Amino acid sequence: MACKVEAEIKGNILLLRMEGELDHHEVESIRSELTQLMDKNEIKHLVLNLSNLEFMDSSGLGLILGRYKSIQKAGGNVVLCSASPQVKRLFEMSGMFRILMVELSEERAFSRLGAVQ
Amino acid sequence: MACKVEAEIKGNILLLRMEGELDHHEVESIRSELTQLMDKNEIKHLVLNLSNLEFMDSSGLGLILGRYKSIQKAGGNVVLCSASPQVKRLFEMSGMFRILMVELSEERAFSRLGAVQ
Amino acid sequence: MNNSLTCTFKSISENEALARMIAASFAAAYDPTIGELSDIKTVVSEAVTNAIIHGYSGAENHEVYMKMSMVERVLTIEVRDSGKGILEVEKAMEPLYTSRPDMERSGMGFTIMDHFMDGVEVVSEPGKGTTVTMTKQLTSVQAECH
Amino acid sequence: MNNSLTCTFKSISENEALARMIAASFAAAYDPTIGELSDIKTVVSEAVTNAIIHGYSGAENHEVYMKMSMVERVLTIEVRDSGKGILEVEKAMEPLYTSRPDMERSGMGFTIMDHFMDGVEVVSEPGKGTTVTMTKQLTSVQAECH
Ligand SMILES: Nc1ncnc2c1ncn2[C@@H]1O[C@H](COP(=O)(O)OP(=O)(O)O)[C@@H](O)[C@H]1O
Ligand SMILES: Nc1ncnc2c1ncn2[C@@H]1O[C@H](COP(=O)(O)OP(=O)(O)O)[C@@H](O)[C@H]1O
Repeated sequence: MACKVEAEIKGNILLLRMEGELDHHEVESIRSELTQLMDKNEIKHLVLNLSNLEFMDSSGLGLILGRYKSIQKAGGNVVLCSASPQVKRLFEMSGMFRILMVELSEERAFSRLGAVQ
Repeated sequence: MACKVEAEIKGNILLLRMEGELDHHEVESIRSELTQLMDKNEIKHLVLNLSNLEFMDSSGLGLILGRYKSIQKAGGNVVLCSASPQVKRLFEMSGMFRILMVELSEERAFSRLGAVQ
Repeated sequence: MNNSLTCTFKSISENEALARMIAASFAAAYDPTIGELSDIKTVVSEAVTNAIIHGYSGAENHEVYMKMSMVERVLTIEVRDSGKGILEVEKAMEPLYTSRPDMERSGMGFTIMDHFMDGVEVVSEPGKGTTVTMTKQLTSVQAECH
Repeated sequence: MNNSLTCTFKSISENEALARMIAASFAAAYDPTIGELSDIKTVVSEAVTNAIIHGYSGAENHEVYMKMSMVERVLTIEVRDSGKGILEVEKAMEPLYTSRPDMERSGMGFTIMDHFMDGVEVVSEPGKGTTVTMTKQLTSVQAECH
């Protein structure tokens, strides 16, 4: 099953809603589009809504870690606002929760970023 | 996926609602239970509701044909009241529609059998 | 994208469903129609069931081999057993013919394969085994927009 | 019921999803928990991805071999490539180690396999290929009533 990515830009914040299965095959095609989008729109912060992501493996971790690094360089933050238990376990295992902000909804993610902007 | 069979007896009529996938593996276990049930309860007519049968192959045809033959001996009828396009195609291909009665609902199947009883 | 997959599994009836699922998973990447997917599952079920019950007469310690390939949206499915083989292939392929009426077989397996696929070829040698090779051209899909 | 399945497929990234689906289909007959099924899909995805991108460096004309077996609810999954192999297996298995930071690999593949499975064994020979063998005891299920 493919991975569908819905992107929404609000100011310098990029919201990504991901759906389906995020593996190496999908990551390959998503990565270049994503970096382009972030560069062109001078994105500073990233909000991830992964509630409909049914599967993710370490390739997905690599994709998110890669975006985190560039966001970090720009002094921004990555906020995770929803994910399945399976995806959360991978984040835990890899120590991602130490670098990601976590909020319970897209709204709260946005208002948190508004505060730190 | 397994095949679930729900059986309901009304007088000498046996109503079967089948769900899931009916293949050779499933047929093997269903057949003996079914013949026993029909013998014990002196079943004369059979009503098949296959609306929730997601898959069937020629092993399923064999099961139904086998029951048809014993019903026929008892002077009874087999009435099909619902099936998916996939299942209907198999019935067509094998000429089953020439020997089965077809009605649009369980109710109509029962009233038709009431008439011929 | 072209692809190919071979698998080998035990001759137990539980694997009829497994083979169907594998075939459906293989084909799913090519956006088949619901009807095509259902046809593919059905013919795989027929051929694998035949290998198990006719080829190996239900003995569970044997192996069934399945190969799928997709080239330019032409799907080829090969199902092979090393079982008892078929003496008269032509007769075996006739509608309603079955050598196992005792098992309440309908004799419709090969007929269904013929109807649902574009081509069916059966190569069999008594005592050696049977290979059924089926092909189907999938309908073309519109180019996807990304 | 014990079972076994071997498959061979092309080293294209589309087959990462196919391998996951095959593994899930194989395991599904044993009533695994949702967590177990998800673990199995994840580790197969990791091992097959590694075979494709590390073993074969992304070249698509090679083959990946996968073998699954279930014996007394112990699942064994073997994923094998005939690719370039691993020089230092121990180092490769360290969390966060990756030889391909340029590909934004996370270096978490082996760590995930270790966490999700009861046992992971890697046998590799540079220039010959790599075999990853993983085992997992599925939780027992209550006897079904028919
Ligand atoms: N793999 C096989 N090995 C040996 N005999 C086979 C095999 N497949 C089919 N046959 C023979 O061909 C006959 C017709 O097969 P088929 O049309 O599928 O009907 P059915 O399975 O209901 O008998 C079988 O009854 C059997 O004698
Ligand atoms: N099948 C393989 N063939 C060759 N090298 C491999 C294989 N699998 C893993 N490796 C090596 O082990 C390293 C660590 O693998 P892994 O933990 O899965 O992380 P990642 O895939 O993110 O690099 C890889 O970077 C690679 O160098």
